[in-house]
Amino acid sequence: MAVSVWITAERIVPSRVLDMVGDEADGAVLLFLGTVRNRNDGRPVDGLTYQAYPEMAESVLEEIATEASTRFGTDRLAVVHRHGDLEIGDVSVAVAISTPHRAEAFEGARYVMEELKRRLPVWKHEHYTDGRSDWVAGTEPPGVPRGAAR
Amino acid sequence: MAVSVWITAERIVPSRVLDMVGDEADGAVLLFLGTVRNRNDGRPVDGLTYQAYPEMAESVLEEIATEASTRFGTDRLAVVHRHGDLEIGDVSVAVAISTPHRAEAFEGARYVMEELKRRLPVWKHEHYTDGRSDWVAGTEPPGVPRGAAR
Amino acid sequence: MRVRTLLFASHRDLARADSVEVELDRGATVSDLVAALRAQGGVWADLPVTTAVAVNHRYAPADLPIGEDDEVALIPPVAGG
Amino acid sequence: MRVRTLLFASHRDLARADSVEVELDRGATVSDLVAALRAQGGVWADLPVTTAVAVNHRYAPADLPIGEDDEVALIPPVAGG
Repeated sequence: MAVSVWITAERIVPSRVLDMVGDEADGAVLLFLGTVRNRNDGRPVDGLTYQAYPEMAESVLEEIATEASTRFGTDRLAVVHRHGDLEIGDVSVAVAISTPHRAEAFEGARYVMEELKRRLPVWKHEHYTDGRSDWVAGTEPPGVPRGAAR
Repeated sequence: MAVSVWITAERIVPSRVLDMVGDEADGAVLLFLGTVRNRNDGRPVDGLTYQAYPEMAESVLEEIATEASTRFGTDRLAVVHRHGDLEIGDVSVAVAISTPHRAEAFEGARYVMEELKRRLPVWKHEHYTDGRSDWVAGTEPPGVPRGAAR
Repeated sequence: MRVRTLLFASHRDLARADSVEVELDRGATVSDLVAALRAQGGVWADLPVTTAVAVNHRYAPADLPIGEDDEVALIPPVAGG
Repeated sequence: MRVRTLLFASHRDLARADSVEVELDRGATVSDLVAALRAQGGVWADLPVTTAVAVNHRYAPADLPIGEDDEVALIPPVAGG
């Protein structure tokens, strides 16, 4: 088996992501889903658009998944992130992992989610019920602080 | 919605447990599965039997789920534990939870698993490939240390 | 009073039965139950005094009095999950 | 050399375009790219000097030299998950 990652404009089907992991040596399987909430920071939301830099996003996902694979000792790991227009309740990200023992499944999935929030070149445009929309304030990606520009 | 817990002799279907949680206000959904491994402590295993004290197990599961619900602020929580004869790869336990933010989903599912390992009146009889079988050494359940018996 | 005590897992194997009858004085506690079982000797002689006991589907403190209509069970170390 | 720099999210809205051309000296680095964009003024005058830049799909250190065939992109604060 090998780590699988992808970026997609199609609806994510949780059971298909779950089916990508699991092994006879694994006693723990974990599926995490990020879903679109009907409000954010107190503002009612009726949908959102994820813009992605798909080629880089796949390469960053691959990097994160490889790190998690090494760190938590499993190659049964699948990660997918959606882009395009999403409705309330739609799955924006799915992480599936299986490991011999439960600690690594919890920590591995959590690691993938935290790193993806920090590094994945994807941007969220929220549509509010009052007709407005806005880019969600994001996280400064890792990089070398550049000091004053020359 | 309300917390759902049950003990069953039937095969656990992960997607059905997953479908019991989720809400428009929730941005995080987590499904954890415990599965039967083909070895334990270095011994090859070809199946196992869970014996349960079903009435007490349901009451303990209910107690654990209620604690998790209060502590992590969600009533979107489902927990099921299997008993009877299980094959390699079968799901022995499933926990599904959904919460507004991801930290509570991870911590809530983890809490349920840790407490269930400590308190659930269920016992595991492993069948080894050499034809032997044995009760798996368990965890002393919580209780008041009794000192010398009178 | 006679208290029927449910048995599970290794206890059930030891006793070759899924319950055991224990004779207790009225007002006896969980501690007294374990002591009485140990006093029966045989397979119960080595029962740890700290063995967990459930009364009416809850882990019971040592000093909980047992009533005639209570459902009592001996709980060996658990292994769910 | 002229470096086509891909834009996303708020940067794309600012520029009303999905890329911007930046004139750089041969051997120029990621830092030089950000400085050159700021020097263009207009919507770019306030571009933070710490803005992340990706070169060939990886976050690039400030001192990485940019080649003519590299795929360069400006990465505003990310919001995946």
